[in-house]
Formats: sequence, C-alpha cells, structure tokens
Amino acid sequence: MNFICNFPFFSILLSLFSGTICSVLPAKAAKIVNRVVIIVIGLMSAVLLLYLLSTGESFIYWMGHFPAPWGNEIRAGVLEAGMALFFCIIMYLSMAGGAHKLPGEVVESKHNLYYILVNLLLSSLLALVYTNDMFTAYVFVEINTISACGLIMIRQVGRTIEAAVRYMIMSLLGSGLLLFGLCIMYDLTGHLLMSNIKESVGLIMANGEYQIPLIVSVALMCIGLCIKSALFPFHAWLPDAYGYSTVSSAAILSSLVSKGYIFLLIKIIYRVIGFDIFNSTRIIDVLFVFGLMGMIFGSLSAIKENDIRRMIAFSSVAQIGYIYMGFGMGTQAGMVASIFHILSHAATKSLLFIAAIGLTDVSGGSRKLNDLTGAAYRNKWAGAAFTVGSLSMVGIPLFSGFISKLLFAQAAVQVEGKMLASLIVLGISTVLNAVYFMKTVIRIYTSAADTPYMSITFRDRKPYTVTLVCFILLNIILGVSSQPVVDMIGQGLAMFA
Amino acid sequence: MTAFQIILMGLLIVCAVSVSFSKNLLNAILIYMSFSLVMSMLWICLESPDLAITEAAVGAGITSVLFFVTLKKIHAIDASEPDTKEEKENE
Amino acid sequence: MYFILLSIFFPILAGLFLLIHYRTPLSGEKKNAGRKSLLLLTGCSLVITAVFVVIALFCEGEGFILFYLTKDLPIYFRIDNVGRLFSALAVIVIPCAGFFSFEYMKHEEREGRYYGFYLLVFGVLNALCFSGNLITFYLFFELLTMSSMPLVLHSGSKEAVMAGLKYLFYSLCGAYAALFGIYFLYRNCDSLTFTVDGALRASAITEHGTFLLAVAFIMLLGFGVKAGMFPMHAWLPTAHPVAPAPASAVLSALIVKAGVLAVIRVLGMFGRDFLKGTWVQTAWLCLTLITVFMGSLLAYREPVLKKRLAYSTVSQLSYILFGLAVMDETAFVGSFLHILAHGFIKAALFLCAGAIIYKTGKTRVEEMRGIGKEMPVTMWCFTIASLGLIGIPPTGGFLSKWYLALGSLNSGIPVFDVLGPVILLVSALLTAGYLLPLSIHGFFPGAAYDYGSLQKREPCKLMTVPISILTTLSVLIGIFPHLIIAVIHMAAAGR
Amino acid sequence: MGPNLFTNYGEAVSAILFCIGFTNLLLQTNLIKKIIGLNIMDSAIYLFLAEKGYIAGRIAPIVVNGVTSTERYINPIPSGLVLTGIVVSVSVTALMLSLTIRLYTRYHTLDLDEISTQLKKEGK
Amino acid sequence: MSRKKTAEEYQKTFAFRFFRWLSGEKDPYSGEVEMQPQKEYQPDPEAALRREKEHDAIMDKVYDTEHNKWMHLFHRLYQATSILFCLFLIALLLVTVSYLPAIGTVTRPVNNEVSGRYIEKGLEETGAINIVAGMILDYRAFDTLGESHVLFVATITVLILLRLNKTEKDEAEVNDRRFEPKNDAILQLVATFLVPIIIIFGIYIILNGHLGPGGGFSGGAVIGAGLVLYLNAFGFKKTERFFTEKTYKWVCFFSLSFYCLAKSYSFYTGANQLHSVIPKGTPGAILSSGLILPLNIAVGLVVACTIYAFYAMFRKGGF
Repeated sequence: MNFICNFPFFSILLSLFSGTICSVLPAKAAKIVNRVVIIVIGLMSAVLLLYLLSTGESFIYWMGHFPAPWGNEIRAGVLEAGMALFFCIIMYLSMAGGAHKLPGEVVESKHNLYYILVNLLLSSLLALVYTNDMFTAYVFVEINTISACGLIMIRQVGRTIEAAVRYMIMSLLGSGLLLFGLCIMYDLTGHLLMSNIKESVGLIMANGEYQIPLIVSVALMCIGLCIKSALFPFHAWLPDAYGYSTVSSAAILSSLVSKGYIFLLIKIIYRVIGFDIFNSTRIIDVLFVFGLMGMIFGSLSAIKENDIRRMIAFSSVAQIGYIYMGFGMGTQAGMVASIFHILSHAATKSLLFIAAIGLTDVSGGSRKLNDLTGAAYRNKWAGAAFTVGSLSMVGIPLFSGFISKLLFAQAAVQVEGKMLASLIVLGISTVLNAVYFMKTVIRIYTSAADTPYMSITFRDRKPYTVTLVCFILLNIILGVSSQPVVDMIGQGLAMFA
Repeated sequence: MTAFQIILMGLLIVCAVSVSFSKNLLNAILIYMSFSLVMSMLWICLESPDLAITEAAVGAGITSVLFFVTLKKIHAIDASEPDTKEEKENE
Repeated sequence: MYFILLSIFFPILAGLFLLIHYRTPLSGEKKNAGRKSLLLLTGCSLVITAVFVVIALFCEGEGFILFYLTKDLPIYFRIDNVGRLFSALAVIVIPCAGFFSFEYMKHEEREGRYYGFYLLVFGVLNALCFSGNLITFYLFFELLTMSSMPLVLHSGSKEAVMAGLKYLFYSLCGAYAALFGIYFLYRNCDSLTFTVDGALRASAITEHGTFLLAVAFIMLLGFGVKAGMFPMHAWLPTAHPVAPAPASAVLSALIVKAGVLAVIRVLGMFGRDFLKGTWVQTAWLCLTLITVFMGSLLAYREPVLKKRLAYSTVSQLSYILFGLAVMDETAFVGSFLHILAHGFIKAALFLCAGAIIYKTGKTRVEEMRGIGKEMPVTMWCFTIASLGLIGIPPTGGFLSKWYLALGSLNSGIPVFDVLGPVILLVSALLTAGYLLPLSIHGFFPGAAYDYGSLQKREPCKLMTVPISILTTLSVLIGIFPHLIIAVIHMAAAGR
Repeated sequence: MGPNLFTNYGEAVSAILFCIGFTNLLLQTNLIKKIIGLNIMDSAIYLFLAEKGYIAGRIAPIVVNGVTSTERYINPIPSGLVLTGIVVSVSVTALMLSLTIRLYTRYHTLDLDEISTQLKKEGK
Repeated sequence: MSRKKTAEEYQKTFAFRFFRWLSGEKDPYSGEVEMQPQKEYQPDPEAALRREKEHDAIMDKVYDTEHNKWMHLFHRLYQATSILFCLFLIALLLVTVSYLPAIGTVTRPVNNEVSGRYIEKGLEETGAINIVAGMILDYRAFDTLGESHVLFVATITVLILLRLNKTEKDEAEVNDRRFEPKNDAILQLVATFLVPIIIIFGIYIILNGHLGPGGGFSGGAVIGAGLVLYLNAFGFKKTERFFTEKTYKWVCFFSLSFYCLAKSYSFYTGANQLHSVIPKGTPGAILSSGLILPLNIAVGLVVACTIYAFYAMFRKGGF
C-alpha cells in the first residue's frame, strides 16, 4: 500500500490530536498549532488529490486490523480529497480573516478553547468527508454539532446563546431522525458499512420485501440532514447564529458546517442508497420543492433585513435552497451543479462575512445598513471584496456564482418536468439577490457627507487584507477556469458509484 | 418474561407522558430518573448488562444529578436577585 | 488580431487603474495637479483606444478563442460587419462625449471614478461589438450593465441611487430572461457562434417548434429591456436624466443600442425564416409600434429637457426595432442607418442639453426662452440635430426613415405594412412638436423677452467642438450614405 | 399495516417513545422539559436498537467457559452502538443544561418563547 | 357637459395612474421617490432616535403577547400543526415497525456474518471475554475514539459557557455557599463510608471491562458520582486539595493523547498490514486483551474527571 494512502487517516487523527494538545497550551501556541495543522492537512489533501487523479481509482483504508464488514473503514476518492482540500483552504482563510477580531469578541482566557473547537470541527468535517461507515458518520456528526454550537456561543451575547440553544434543538431533532433512520437501515440490511448496505439495499429493492421501511428510513435520514443543514423551513436559528457569533465562526459555520452535512447526504445518496434508487423515490420531489421555497423566502427575508450580517446569513438560506434544488433534479448534472455550488457558495459566503466585518469596523461597529454609508471608501479592500462577493452571488459572469447558476440551468434544461419551475425560480432568486446585494454595494459606495470614523488602509491590517485578496482570487479562479473543477467533480461522482 | 417486559414498557410510556404533563420541574426530573431506572431494567431483560450498568450510572445517576444541580442553580439565581423573585411570585 | 484584444483590454485596464489610483476624492490644493494628470491619462487612453479600434476595424480573420468558460462555452472574439458598424459609432461618440465631460465634470468631486467607469464602458462596448458567440456577448452585456450603473448614480443623491437601482433591476431582469433563452439555444444549437440564417438544428425546429418560438419571444423581450421596449421601458426615462450629460449621451447613443445589437444577434441565431409570419413577429411589431407612439407622446408632454430627450430615445429605438421586426432587407438597412443617425443625433442633443445646464443651470423647457441668443453655436447644433431626428432631408434621419417605411411597405405583412409607416409619420410629427419649439423659442423669444439681461454664455471649445462634430456627422450620413449602405448589405448577408 | 406490529411490540413502544420525546423537544417551551424530551428521544432510539440485537433464549455476549458459538449469544453489535450513543447523549445533555443556566442568568426565565420575545424587544 | 377635474381628483383616476406607469415614474421597487429634489446624505441623530422609538413602539405592540390576537392564533396554529405532525410521525413509524422483520428471531438480517464473526472469533482476535468491549474497542474502535472526543468537546463547550473569571468566581462561590448545607454531620459520616466503596466499585468496573459487563465509561461515571458525593459532603475546600483545574487538564490530556496514539498505532499497523507488537495475553486474566485494558483505564479517567468537572462547573463556574 502506497504511503500516501495513509493521508486521510493522518489528517483526521492529526486534527483530533491537535484538539487535545491545544487544551494544555496557552492561547498563542494553540493558535500556531491550529494554523500549522490546517496547513499540513491541506497539503496532505492536495498530495492525496494529485495521487488519486494520477491513479484514477479510489481506495479503502482499514481502521484497524479487520477488513470490510467487521472493522471500520475510511474511503478516499477524488471528490473526498478535493473537498478536504477545499475545506482546509476555506477554514484557513476564515481563521486568518477573523483573527484580528478575536480578542475583542472572546475573553482572553478562552482563546485556546476556541482553537480546540476549530480543530475538532475540522476533524469532524474530515471524518464526515472520508468515512465509509454510517455509525462513524453519526458520531462525527455529533462532534460537528457540538463544536459548531461552541463556535456560535463562544462570543457570549444573549443572542448567540439563544441562537445556540435553538441550533442545538434543531440539530438534535435532526440527529435523532438521522439515528432512527440509521437504525431502521441497520435492521433491514444488517450492516453499517456503506458499501455493504448498498449491496443489501439493491437486493431489497429487487426482492421487494422491506420496501416501505427502507423508504421511510431513507426519508428520515434525509430530513434529519436537511434540518441540520438549515434547509428552508428549519432555518430559524440561522440568522442569529451567523449574525452574532465571531467573524471566523460565522464564516466557518456558513461555508463549512452545513456543507459537511450536505456532503454526508451526497455520500448517503450515492454510496448507501444508490443514486437510481434514491431518484425513484418521491423524496427528491420534496427536496426540490423545499429547495425552491428556500431560494425565494430566504432572499425575501434578506431583503427585509437591515443588519448586514443577518442579511448575509439569510442569503445562506437561499443558497442552501439552490443546493437542494440541484439534488431534487435527480440527474447527474444536477448533482454536479450542487457540488460546484457547495464550493462556490463556501468561497463566496465566507468572503462576504469577512468583508462585512471590515466594513462594520470602519462604521463604528454598527451593522445597520444606514451606518455603513460610504464604508467602502474607508476600508477599500473590504469594499472591493464585498463587491466581488456580491457580484458572484448575483451571478455576474467571471465570478464563481455565475458558473454554478449556469450549471444549474444546464441541468434543469435536461429535466423535462422540473425545467420551467427551476428556471423561473432561479431567475426570481437572481433578481432578488441583486436587490439586496447591489443595494448594499451602492450603499457602501455612496459617499457620506462627513463621518467621524477612521479609515483603515492596507498597512493597518496586512493579514486581513491578504486574506481578502486570496478569497477574491479563489472566487475568480472558480469563475474563470471552472472546467477542471467540474471535471474533477464528475470524476469523483463516477468513483462514488 | 414477556409479561414483565410489557409491564416495563407500559411504565416507560406512562413515565414519558407524565413528564410531558407535569407542572413541577422537580417532579419531571424525578419521573425522568425513574424512566431511566425502568429503562435499565428493561435492558437486563434484553440481555444487555453493559447497557444496564451504563444506563444506571449515567441516566439515573449523572444526568439526574446534573438536572438537579441546574435546578438548584436556577433557584439560587432567583434568590440572589430578590426583585425578580418577587415579580415571579406576584405572577 | 491582437488589436481586438488591445481595444478591449487596454481601456478596461486603464479604467481600473484610474479607479484604483484616483480612489480618494480630489479636493483642495491637490485638486488641480491631480486633475491635470487625470485628464491627461483619460485623454490619452481614449485616443489610444480609438486608434486601436480603428485598426481593429480593418482586420480580417476568423476570430479567436480567449479561454473556455466551461468545456463547450468558449469566450470567443470575432469581427463581422455588424460589429464593425457598431464599434465605428462607439469610437466616434465616446471620445467626443469624453472630451466634452472634461469641461462638464470640472466641479465634480469624484472625477476619478467617473472616468474610470467611462473607460470601462468603452472597453466593454468594444468587447460587445467584437464578441463572436452568445455567451461572450452575455458576459459583456452583464458587465456593461455593471460598469454603466456607476455612471448613472454618479451624483450619489438619493434620486440618482434609486434611478441606478431601477436601471440595474430592469437590466438584470432582462438579462436573465435572455439567459433563460440562451440555455435553450445552447441545448438546441450545435454551437452558440453567431450566424445570420439560424443555428437551430432542423430536428429541434420540428420537435419543439412552438416552444422555441416562446423562447425567442422571451429573449427578444429580455434584450428589449435594454433597448427600452414597451412594457419594460420605465428605467430609461428615469436613469438618463439623472446621469451627467455626457454619460446620458453615451447611455442614449450606445448603451441602449447594445440591446439592439443583441436583438440583431438573436434574430440571426433563430433565423429570419423561422420567425417570419409567426405570432412572435406580430406581437413584436405591435410592441414596437406602441412604443414608438407612446414614447413620442410622453416626450411631447414632458417639460424637463433631458427627460424629454430620454422619452424621445424610447421612441426612436423602437423605430430601429420595428425595422428589425419587419424582417425585410430594406427595412434592415433603414434600421442600421437609424442606429447610426440616432446615435450621432441623440449624443449631440444630450451634449447640447448638458451645455445648457452647465452654463445656465436651466433644466425645464419653458425656462429656455431666448437661449439661442445666448448660446448660438450650441443651439444651432441643437436645431440641426432636431431636424435630423424629425427626418427632414438631407439629414441621416430622413434617409433611415425612408428606408424603414419602404421596407415596411414592401414586406407584405398584412395590416402592419401600412400601419407602420403611418405611425412612423405621426411620431415624426410629434417629434417635430417636442423638439422644434425649443429652437423656435430659443431664437425668437418673442416680444416680451428682456433683451437687457441677455449675455453671451457660449461654452468653451471643449464643449462646442464635440457637439459640432457629432452634428456634422449626422448630416454627412444623409448626404453620403452609399459606403455605409454597402457595408450594411454585407452585414445582412452575414459577411 | 404490515404483519409484525404486535410481534414487534418493543419496537412499537420505542417508536411511540421516540415521538413523545420528539414532541417534547419540539413543543415544550420550558427548556428543562425540552432537555428531558431529548433524553427520552435518545433512550427510545437506544431501546429500538437494543431490541434488534435480542434473540429469544440466548444470553448476553460475555463468553462463558470459552464457548464461542453463534448459537449461544445474542448479537453484540447493537449493544456496542448503544454504549457509544449513551455517551453522546450525556455530553449533549450537559451542554444543553449549561446553556440553560447561562440563559437563565441572563433572562431569568426558562421559557424559550419569552426569551425570544425579550430578545426582539432589545432589538439588537 | 364635461367638467374639468381638479388636480386632486385627477390623481385618483385610473388614467393618471396609467400615465404615471407609462412614463416610468411609478417605480415598482421604491414607491414614489422619483424626481424629488436632491438631498445630501447626512447622519441625523434625531431621526435615528425617532426611528428607534417607532421601532420600539411597533415591537411593543407586536410582542404584547396578551393582547395580540394574531400572535395567539399563530401559536395555536403552530401547536396544532406540530401535534398533527407528531401524530403523523407516530403513525408513520408504527407502520414502518409493522413491516420490520420480527423481533427476537434468528433469521432477521441483523444476525449475519458480522455478528457471527464477532462472537466466534472475538475472543481469539481481541482477547476480550466481554465481546461488546472487544467490539467497541477493537473492531469498531474508530467510533469509540470519536465518542470520547464527543465527551471532550462537550466539556470544552461547558467550560466556555460556565467558566468564570476571578472576580465572578469569588462572587459565585459566596453565592454557592449560601445554598449548600454547611458541614452536615450525617452526610459527612455516610460519605466517609460510601465514597471509598463507590470509588473502588468504579475501579473494579473499569478494570473488569474486558472480562464482564462494564467498561471505562460506566466505571468512570461511577467514580465521578463518588467524587460528586464527596464534594457535596465536604465542600470545595477539601476537594481542591487533590483536584483542581490543572489536574483535570493534565489528566484529560494524557488520557486522550494516550488513547489517540495507541489507536493510531493500531490503525496504522492494521491498515498497512504490519504486525502489531502488543501482546493479547491469556483470555480471562486481568492483564489480557491487548490495548483494551489501558484504553478502558484512560476512558475511565477522562469520564470521571469530566463528570466531576461538569458538576463543579454547574455549581460555581470553576474548580
């Protein structure tokens, strides 16, 4: 076995272990450990991705001395490695972009706890990405939930705690449903490993014996993960949680945590149930409808919002709607579009959150849109970054958002029954996005008569600005040379099946 | 054995329902504690002694203690700020 | 071939440079020095770009692919005759209006931003003219909206911001409707490269014929938004008046024409034979005629000069769209001539209006009594341009309307072949009604006019020369149309 | 209705318990009761899972006298899963309770609706 | 006879509105802001205050729960739908259960080759008599590794939430004293007898984890319960002599690190098909079954400390 095959295992263990180590380190050392670990894992994932691209085959890694149905396993393919790499990049940038705000938002003595949470969150994300075992997935989903909750309420304002409670309640409902579905699935198939379940599911579908419980179990798992990833009617906790937690937390939560669950759902669809069987159930129609509703209602709520960060948070609801719409189309193309949208949304949303904090900083800390007038002149880079993010969200060509919309539309055109609905809603949502994002952009570029606030230049905040530039570049790269990424996603999905 | 199991399960449902409708929090917690105990007995019946031990130690023990200390803490908070307490009593 | 790229990216880069370098408002002592360098840079960029474009216009070639957006969607540039005519118009109007704004924008604070976006618009317009397939076109169409919006809301007042937002939303709605159609074209065509005789697969036409007609209609409506066609025209009279005058000139003369260009391209993609005689054509004709009449009527009632001109733009653009909707070669020639004529004329008119506002601060028509005595050169140009817009020989306007009417009569479409020219005629009368009084009262203020208060307020050369150039050109088109008509015929044949 | 509703009475009971817990978690406005609901829900799932391993007439999976034959012991997997699950639910309970304490010190109520009303009144 | 309408009347007519729309003055997005005289943006504190007051008034009105009928109605509706939803869920799950394979039988798919191998080869491959312990700590050790980190991350979040800084801590301590029984003699006497027994029992459970029912987690919980009892009887002063935050930190750190490293070794050797040097020992002896015993001890330590930490945190926000 090639040594590179150990990398997924190393990255999960490294991040878990670094979490433990950070608990005895002072804050500064913990920060360094955190950064180094993210970089190392990112590098490992990159190497792994190259290796997998060169071999063109996925591999299974035993977690222990026992093979498939007896021991735990993890599995790495192109999609997994790519996701891991991407998660690392976004996480590093988010942490770097929010680092300067941390002392003001979190009590000094709790900084190292913050890094523990981030490390554990990363490990759970990696485990969700790589796992090949349903129960492992459940355990790491819980780690993910708890550490996300910690990230929300580490900045202790009344709102964040309330949001954390709401988040926990919704997540626990979700995990309960997920676990219940999992138990039924286990009862029907007798396995917990994804590949073995898939075989049994195929047999069950062929025999026609336990079809009703099977579909119920799939539905329960889907609903559970939908609740956890804040699909439209279950999004009540989201605006407060994203709007009031620390900057890095907001960026990480919006771009990674919900995406981890969505990725798990993709894994379940492909590796556990089987894409065709999943599509033959009515569940995809439900996902489709909720996705569409989320796209519209999320944007409508965002329009009404007067607080810039809550506005961005509501826009997440809409974007998650896009992803589920892609699932709901029930085609390979829709899936590719959804996965691409996961990437583009992650890149854009964290950019927006981090740029927004730069803007509020130069407006006396106020997040009201009125007070942000002219903020882009006071902090030029943040203004530019916010503009780029907005343009990408609106779907202007050359930015990543356009490509994902293009992919969605291309996928929609191939599905006769859902074509018109998805295209029309896509259009409405684009225009609604434009309404609130461009409104904000114009607002921040309207010169205010005289403001008491100080300007911030590049020299004042070098790391922050560099982060913004990286994000902008990432966005443009995804927007201009999307083809390799799309190819990779297609290749990864092919490996999945 | 089956009859015993059915009785235990009936007890479980009774406990669960009465938790939902009990007005007093302390009662609710006590009922939940008994719920855990019944559950651990049930697990003995289901031939899972590991679970029974764990549930007895955790469900009936630790979790309940945590509930109690929370409740106590909450009363302490109320008492330490007399104004709010009076308001509560007036209601 | 590289000149195409240069003519696109040089102004864009120059504009970005200006935006970054002059990002803070100029004020105080630094203002003069900063302004000088700014104007120098802008002027040089405008001239250099114009040179590039002129060289690019004479290039021949197959076009080239810049990069691939996705696997089968290349960003592809090519020069054809339609693009040539448009960019010829742009290369004259933009520098003229640009030099005009050197004087006009003198007292503004954020000149750097204005010129930056101005250059961006120039580059994007060039790209629009030279783009070789629909997806490239769409890309720059969106960028055009984005880069011209700051020009509209330049003053930053609440009114301007609202107008800018309105412009943005109308454009985005339109662009999305168009994108909607592009998805279907992408599915039903072999490639999205522009043609003139239809790129649809024969099998697609037989299978989804009705559906494709609906798609065509939606695309026409969508791109029609930019061209101010009837149900979605409202942004135009809002956005044009609030922009600075040179920007309105560019908006009116060129940016709205991007919608026309788009319609021409879409027409080529679907093919005239596919659309001729269908309900799409009928509905389209109806809409254009309504717009022509309505625009003139509204302009007639409008007291504010710039707004009146904006309504006039609505009306005149639909002349062009009418000519395209007739789908007859003569009418096509008329449309094209009108694109050029209207471009020059409307730019001149807006610049005149700008000069008047700049010198006297008057915006309403009834205040402008005796203005001709104060600013004779400007008003003469205004009068000549007005005559052109009305369609008095020998100006370009006459020629284009003549061809339009001729084409319409020849086309043999029931009802519309006669109704069209009638409405064009009525609208021309209305045009005379809303433009000529200005000149008449301007030169003959009447007995009650107080000649004592009259003072010479002719603007400086930087303003009058561009206006005169544009006016002259509008007349020249009418006198020497042969070369242009030959090019138009080539364009119609797809060469 | 399928054939096995009454044979599977244990699973049926756990399904009902699950729903009771679920309802409590969803509907109770009192936070402590919500948390109890959560615990009931989790226990129900564990009961459901444990029922799966049970085989009538066999003993717990602890090797007696070195006899390792499948005929003798019940299925050990569900027990293992439940053990893991119980730890998770304890952790979550502790976390939720500490959140409750924090909320109570701030808002002096356990009622989630009232808390959100207060929050909105603050209007921040 | 036609009558000329006044301007006001005219504004109400359809024709007026139609012409407004036609001329593009009516804006679907913004109402009637068009063509107003230009105003510079100026921050106006008074207006802001006024807006805030209006906002407050509206909020008061909306959240006046007793008088807001719509709110009541909405609540009722919400509750009704939730109950319906839950009933639906119950029905759905019951139907599902009724289709599941019969309970207690050998033929259900759960009893397949996987559980068969655990039972048949478990003793040989892991050395643990308690098959469940062998399964969770050897066959499916990755889950258990995750599980212990769930506990760890939960402690971290509780720490974040409840740990207080110095001054708050003193205050909380005073507060805490007021509500705790002061040196209750009976309790102390009982505790002196009970605590050692409880702790020894806990240790027994941990050490016997691979031989009989129990294991690190339940044993740790028992020890933790003993510590809590001790704390309740003798107060923080006494416990702080041997158990402070530092102790907790290092115990947790070492146990979890050991856990991580040991399991990493075993995963690594397993995946790369290397020979593991850890001896299995004779089944049935205390020192047997490879890594399971040390892992149980590590888990037990972590759990005991965590339980105690939870309790101390809840009581006074620190150790």
